[in-house]
Amino acid sequence: MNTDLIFCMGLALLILGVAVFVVGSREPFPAVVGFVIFGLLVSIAWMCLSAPDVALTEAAIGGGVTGALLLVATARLGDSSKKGQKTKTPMGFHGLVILLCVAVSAGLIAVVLTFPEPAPTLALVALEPLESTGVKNPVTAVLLAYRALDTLLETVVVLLAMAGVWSLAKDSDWSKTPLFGYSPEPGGPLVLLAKVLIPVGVIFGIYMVWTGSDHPGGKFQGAAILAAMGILGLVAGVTSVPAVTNAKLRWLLVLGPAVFLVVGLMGFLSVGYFLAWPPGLSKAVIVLIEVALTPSLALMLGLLVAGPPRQLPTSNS
Amino acid sequence: MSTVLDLLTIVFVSVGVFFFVAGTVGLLRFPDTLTRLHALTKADNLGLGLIVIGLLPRVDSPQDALKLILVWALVLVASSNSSQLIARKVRREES
Amino acid sequence: MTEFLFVAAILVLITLTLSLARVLRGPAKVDRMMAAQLLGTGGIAILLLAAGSGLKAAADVALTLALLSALAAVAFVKSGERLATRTKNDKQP
Amino acid sequence: MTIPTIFGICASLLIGLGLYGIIIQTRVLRKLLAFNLVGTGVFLLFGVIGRRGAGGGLEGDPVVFGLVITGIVVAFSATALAVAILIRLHEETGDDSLVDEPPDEEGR
Repeated sequence: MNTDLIFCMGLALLILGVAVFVVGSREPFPAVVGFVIFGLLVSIAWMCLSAPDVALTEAAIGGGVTGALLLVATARLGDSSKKGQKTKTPMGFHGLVILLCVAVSAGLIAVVLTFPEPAPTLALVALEPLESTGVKNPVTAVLLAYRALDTLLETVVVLLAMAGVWSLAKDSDWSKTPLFGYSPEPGGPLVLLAKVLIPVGVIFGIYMVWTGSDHPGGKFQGAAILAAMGILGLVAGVTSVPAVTNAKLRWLLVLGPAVFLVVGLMGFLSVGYFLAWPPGLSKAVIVLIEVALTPSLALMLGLLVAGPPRQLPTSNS
Repeated sequence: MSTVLDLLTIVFVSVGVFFFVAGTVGLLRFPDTLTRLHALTKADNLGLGLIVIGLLPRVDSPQDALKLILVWALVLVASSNSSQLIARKVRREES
Repeated sequence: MTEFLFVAAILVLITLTLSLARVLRGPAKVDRMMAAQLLGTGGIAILLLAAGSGLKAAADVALTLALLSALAAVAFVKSGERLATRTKNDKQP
Repeated sequence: MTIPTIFGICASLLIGLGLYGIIIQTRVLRKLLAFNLVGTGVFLLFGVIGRRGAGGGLEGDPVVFGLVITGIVVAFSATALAVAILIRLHEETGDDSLVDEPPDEEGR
């Protein structure tokens, strides 16, 4: 048996083991730590499946940013719930649930084992017009050339989710800024960490966007890294977020989707379809959209983690 | 020449992996949190560093070599600082 | 040579499985978080080994993980502080 | 057994496991974690299909991988919104579970 096959089997078993722990652990905190590890392992699994673009997304969003979000959430929710601790699911119901889940898994495994040979694929169809776009990374080409509508709506979904988070603020806190949980504490290793990591992270995030049109990477991965650096700066107290009522912040948030939409509408004029790129200019248009989307997406993702605007918790009064 | 480089890779990567094993054993066997933290930082920094050195002869461009070294440097900064943060937290909780 | 790097990756994977025991057992939150840190570094090592065996993009994934590995630890350490100040406030009438 | 088959089985089991967590857990945060496990399982299953669709010199089907990237970002947004709602619920009611009957009067 090949070593890579053994490695993948071990990885798959480890992923399943961590997942059992995430579901089965008694306290919420260990479950969240398990979930962070789960994200890390899954991003390695994506590398095994030869999907580096997805692996980058999972590493940045699944492991890093989601981990920070959930760790802060568990701290705020506390360890034990007052209710629900003693409630027990009836045995019969429990058995039924297990039966259902086993049936779902078994059915899916049966599907996996009976996949058609040879596998159906859109790779050749997707490759065919790839040359005309001038973009060498096929995944980026799919996201912004053939499935641009998906990507446009996706950025709108992220924006709406962020607006939803903001709408949860108390009326009295509306003019405040989103905080990532607590008051920053100046000095110490945290500031050093922020000062070293943030510049490198920002450069790498921009590199990720820039390289994304020809190599694995892209705006989502880059924006997630930039967002993570923003959160790090927020926690260390070296960066701050303006109040949510700030006009500049709001303009920056809608800039990306707005540019995307306007460029998409221009397709009516040049080619005759919505989101159709003018021939010969495809790569320029795709790069323009990527560049315009990156700061907006980075802000949205970071603000999603930072939560609704809140009053600074007073620690000593 | 290439066999010498291959040997270099094998030696350094093996020692690096050994440090990971040692760090994990420390994490599992040491009696309290601070000594475990000690074991952990050794594994992080040395193990990864040796693996990076072992892989350097195998890269085919200076950029790739730089990337490997950058990864190590970032892990060094991140792990030493977060270890200190964690140690402070342990101290604060004990007092 | 690729075979050797895969064997090394398998060995690192085994150490990761072992350090998972610390995440399971705890006892303190700090212990679980530390074990998660070790798992993060191990994951980076595996990705670098993969990059060494020819999967070049793995180095970018490793770099991403290295940048973000500190974020979880920082969020953990700071969020505990936030909780402490809040419970202090809760006690006041 | 091939690499896609291994991860296909892994993904199938993740979906079942996550489903179990969604139904059995009483605390919302745990349900969210379980929901994300199901989501990851679905993405992995999709990725397996994409990997099998390798062709034309590509290592996988780029259409499928593109969809998965979109999915991961949207799943994160939904999770973040859910966490924000949950924290607000906890601030208002002091509770974060979906159990109806309070066993004591501590809640008010």
